[in-house]
Amino acid sequence: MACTAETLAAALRAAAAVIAEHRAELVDLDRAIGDADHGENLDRGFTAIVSALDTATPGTPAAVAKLAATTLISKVGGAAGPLYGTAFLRASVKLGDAAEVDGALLIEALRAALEGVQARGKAVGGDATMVDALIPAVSAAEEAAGSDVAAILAAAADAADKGAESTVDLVPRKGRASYLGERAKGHMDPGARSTALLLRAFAEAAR
Amino acid sequence: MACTAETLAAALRAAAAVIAEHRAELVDLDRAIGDADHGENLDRGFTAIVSALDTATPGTPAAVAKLAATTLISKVGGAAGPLYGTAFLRASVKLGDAAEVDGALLIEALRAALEGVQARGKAVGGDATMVDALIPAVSAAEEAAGSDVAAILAAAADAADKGAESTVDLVPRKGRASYLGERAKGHMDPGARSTALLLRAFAEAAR
Amino acid sequence: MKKIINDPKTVVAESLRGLAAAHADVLRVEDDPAIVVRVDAPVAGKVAVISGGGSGHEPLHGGFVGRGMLAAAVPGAVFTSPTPDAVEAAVKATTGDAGALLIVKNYTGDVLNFETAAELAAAEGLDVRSVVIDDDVAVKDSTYTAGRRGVGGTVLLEKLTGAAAERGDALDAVETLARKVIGQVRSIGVALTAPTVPHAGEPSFDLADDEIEFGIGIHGEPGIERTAVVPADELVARMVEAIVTDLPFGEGDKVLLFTNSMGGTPLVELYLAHGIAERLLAERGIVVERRLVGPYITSLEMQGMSLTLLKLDDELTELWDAPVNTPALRWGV
Amino acid sequence: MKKIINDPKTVVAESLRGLAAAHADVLRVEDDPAIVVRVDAPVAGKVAVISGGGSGHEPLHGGFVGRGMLAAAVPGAVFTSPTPDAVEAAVKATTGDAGALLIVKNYTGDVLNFETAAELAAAEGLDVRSVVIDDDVAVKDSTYTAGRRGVGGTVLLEKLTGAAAERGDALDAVETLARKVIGQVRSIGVALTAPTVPHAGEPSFDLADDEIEFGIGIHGEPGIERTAVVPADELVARMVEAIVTDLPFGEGDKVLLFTNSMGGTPLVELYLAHGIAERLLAERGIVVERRLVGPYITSLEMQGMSLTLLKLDDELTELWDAPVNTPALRWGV
Ligand SMILES: Nc1ncnc2c1ncn2[C@@H]1O[C@H](COP(=O)(O)OP(=O)(O)O)[C@@H](O)[C@H]1O
Ligand SMILES: Nc1ncnc2c1ncn2[C@@H]1O[C@H](COP(=O)(O)OP(=O)(O)O)[C@@H](O)[C@H]1O
Ligand SMILES: [Mg+2]
Ligand SMILES: [Mg+2]
Ligand SMILES: [Mg+2]
Ligand SMILES: [Mg+2]
Repeated sequence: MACTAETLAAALRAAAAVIAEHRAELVDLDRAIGDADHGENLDRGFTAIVSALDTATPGTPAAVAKLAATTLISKVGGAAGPLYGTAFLRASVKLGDAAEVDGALLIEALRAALEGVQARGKAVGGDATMVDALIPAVSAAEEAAGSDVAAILAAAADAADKGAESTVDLVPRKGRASYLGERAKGHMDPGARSTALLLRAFAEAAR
Repeated sequence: MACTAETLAAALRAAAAVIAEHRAELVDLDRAIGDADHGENLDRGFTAIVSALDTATPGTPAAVAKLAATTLISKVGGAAGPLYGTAFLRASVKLGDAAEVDGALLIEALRAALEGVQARGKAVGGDATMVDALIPAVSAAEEAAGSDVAAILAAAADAADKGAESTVDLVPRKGRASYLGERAKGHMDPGARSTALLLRAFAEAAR
Repeated sequence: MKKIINDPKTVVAESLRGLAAAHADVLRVEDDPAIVVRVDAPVAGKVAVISGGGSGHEPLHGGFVGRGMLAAAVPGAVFTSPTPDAVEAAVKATTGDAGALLIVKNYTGDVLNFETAAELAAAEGLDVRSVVIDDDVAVKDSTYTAGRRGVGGTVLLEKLTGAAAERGDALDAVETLARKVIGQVRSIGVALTAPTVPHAGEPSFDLADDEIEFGIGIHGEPGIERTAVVPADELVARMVEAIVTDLPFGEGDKVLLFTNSMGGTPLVELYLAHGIAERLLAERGIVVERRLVGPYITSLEMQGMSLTLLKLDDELTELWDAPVNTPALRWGV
Repeated sequence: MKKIINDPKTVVAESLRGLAAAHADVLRVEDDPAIVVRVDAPVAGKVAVISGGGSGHEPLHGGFVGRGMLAAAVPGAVFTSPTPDAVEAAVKATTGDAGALLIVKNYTGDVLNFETAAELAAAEGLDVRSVVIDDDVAVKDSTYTAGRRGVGGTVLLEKLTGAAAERGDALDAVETLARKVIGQVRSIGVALTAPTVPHAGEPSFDLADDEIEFGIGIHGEPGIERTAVVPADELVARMVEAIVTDLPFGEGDKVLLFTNSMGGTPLVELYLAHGIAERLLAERGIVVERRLVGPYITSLEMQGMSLTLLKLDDELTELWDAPVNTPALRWGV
């Protein structure tokens, strides 16, 4: 199975539901080491994506991703808005005018998303950010090259879960959690957690 | 035994110790239905009386009472400062230039103190104020006429205790507690309690 | 109890030291008894408007000392009326031939202590008048109580009489103005949390997380009614209703709306409440011509707010707009 | 959680409505995206100084919009940087040929969103510069962190650059001034309690009744160190030490001392702390020439305070004294 504009839109709706469901959890993670808004921010953004998809029907996967990108950029704010917005924007560029996204193109798009986040946020692996979920996710996707979209996303989601878990023991060096230094240890990074949630939602939608 | 300038000064010192000891209790009573300062106010005032007595040695009971009055007026503030100040002032006037206060004069002085408080504060019995301790105290003192100073004060203190107790069931109509109306029921008036404490301290000192 | 203090007994004196250091261009603080005095006092030929009361309501009153408002403020201990000799000292430091007006908030302690002070000052040949402000509609009339409390209206009264004194009005006129203002200003307050008096060390009352006190004063006394937390729309509607029906204020009335924080309520909430009050008054045809929004008469760190409405006419509006230069209110200079 | 609100989702919009109603003579609020704009914007021939950030820090930034300070403020959701299109809307509403200066507090979100906005505005042919303020000495340098946070110094920076823009300085000069100010302003904050973000509903951190957070920011993040409650003398001494040794500030330096309440700390405590800071600086031979005391950059209802020191010279002093007419800072008009 490959991914079309319609299936990507459906995946985004599914992701919005997951974010809404985990809103309080993400707020709580951010409350511990940040400013208690990550869940609220993403919920606002993905709710807006759903609204946007209700009124527009972009014709290509790239156009859907771009709609998500611009909506996130204009509705989320904070650090997560520009970062996730850039991720979707770079992915959209990579998707070009393909009508269907196959496994190979998906992997390229994921890699582009990661590079976009790193270009904007300057975080590297180990800084305890969403990048710590994205890096292993992209690697796992690349290792699953040749599989179908669903399998690639499942591999990425599994790796993202572990990556998010790994932030618990890290001393953050980027974003708001970095102010806490050693005191942030023992807490999962909210952005890494939301990245894992999003990839899991996409993987489930692709099954 | 009659009361001299010296014994009155000693009684005031004893009263100061009692007020200090009950500072928190009086604050708590006032916290419930007022503004949580009665104990602090009286403690400040009686501490100042002790300081004043350390530097001055008034020659007559009236002069001692007047020193207490002016100190309370200039150090206490709030409602209790002017009211207790007036009580001591009127008592002092009544004591005249007597070198010793006997039972009869004491009763007159107590009556004058009560009248002073009522003239200033316009409270009548049943308004749930210090007047509800003073009225029965003065009546009891008058009933004990013919007894010595110690016995008169003991009778007054006993009656004041009961009077203070009676304020628990009243709806206050004067002072800060009156704002609460029915909600003030179930609480003892802090000024009635302090009046009872002071009379008890004087009675003990006179034994 | 957590506070930025050294010792409950020295809070007021130390705080006044900071006030003096911060605003030496406008006021000075004299010690023993502690009073806050306009830096250029006494001002020849002008009535001295003086107020005071327990501390813990800052910026009231010390923050309103300066040109166009108070000549002096007399701070008592926290929530405790100052003593007569302190009031008298303030009168002496600021009052000349033009005389002085004492603004007394209606609390037994304040009334008694200021009364004595006025007598003392009169005995020295000074022309001193007193007015008692009692604008709190939460309190039943004085058959059952010590009478209505002086709350938010005090801030407006101090500004308006201060402006009248500054433009040179005689004492009779300033006193008449004060009585007029008192006659047409009304307030109501609510609390979400209790203040903690420093020497008491514990909150003045206990409120559950879903309760508020309606009709509170500014001294940590509980309100007239404990109710459930309600949305801001409903809360402000109740407050507006209580005030508007009291005077009453009616269609076409021009008013000053004063939305006041009790200390701990932040501006984001206060402006939200203010916006609701503006809307509700507009719905009733009451015309808000001037407004004041902020923490101006507080109760330590208590969360809550009060609303005050003053009926305006051209004279009051002009006096409100007149220049004022104090730590807490400043415009036109 | 107890707040005077209707719904966490509408807090900011409703609060802005109240701000607009209260200060219609000075500013207006535009919706969707929400921005606060000087009532007379765009002002021909003058640089537009614009700032913004998450809400919950009131009066920052909306309360500083007006003549002599900000041309516009861009309020995000509570504690959330506004989006680029909101910033762009503010630029478009206020910026003419003289260009605009964006004042960005150093937080990842603010930097990223304002960066994008500046690019968007530049693409439309507008001359827009950005400066990033990072005055919080509590944060270690950016090898280990997102860099020092922008805190109290922001208020001073907005006033000074706003005054420069008002007197007609060109964009180059206003930008140079901004960088100079950022180079010589330092701050530190402490918290006694945590704020509660409306949509979170619970305090951002838990503090025991005998604990304080030293080195906090303004978003409810815990501080760099949790310590026991200490007397104000000791607390302020630690704060002064942290600031003074950082720049460093030394004997003979002329400074502006800004003693700021985090929202829930009342003035009586704030002035007390201010007085201590004045004394400690005097002991070090540092000359306090100007001061600002009050809640100007807050963190919702959080109890706590911050100290900010700015090294002054004649130019900065003149700009500080220049007239300003905003809801929260007003003098000379
Ligand atoms: N420089 C960065 N690079 C990558 N991710 C970052 C960076 N800074 C922050 N993040 C991510 O953003 C998340 C916080 O997002 P959010 O709470 O919405 O924004 P804010 O920190 O502005 O409140 C963090 O948990 C982290 O994963
Ligand atoms: N009008 C009055 N007449 C007599 N006693 C009064 C009156 N008003 C108040 N009191 C007494 O004063 C007490 C309160 O004193 P205090 O707490 O020191 O003053 P404040 O009420 O000003 O804080 C009350 O408990 C009551 O006994
Ligand atoms: Mg966050
Ligand atoms: Mg009391
Ligand atoms: Mg009192
Ligand atoms: Mg945020």
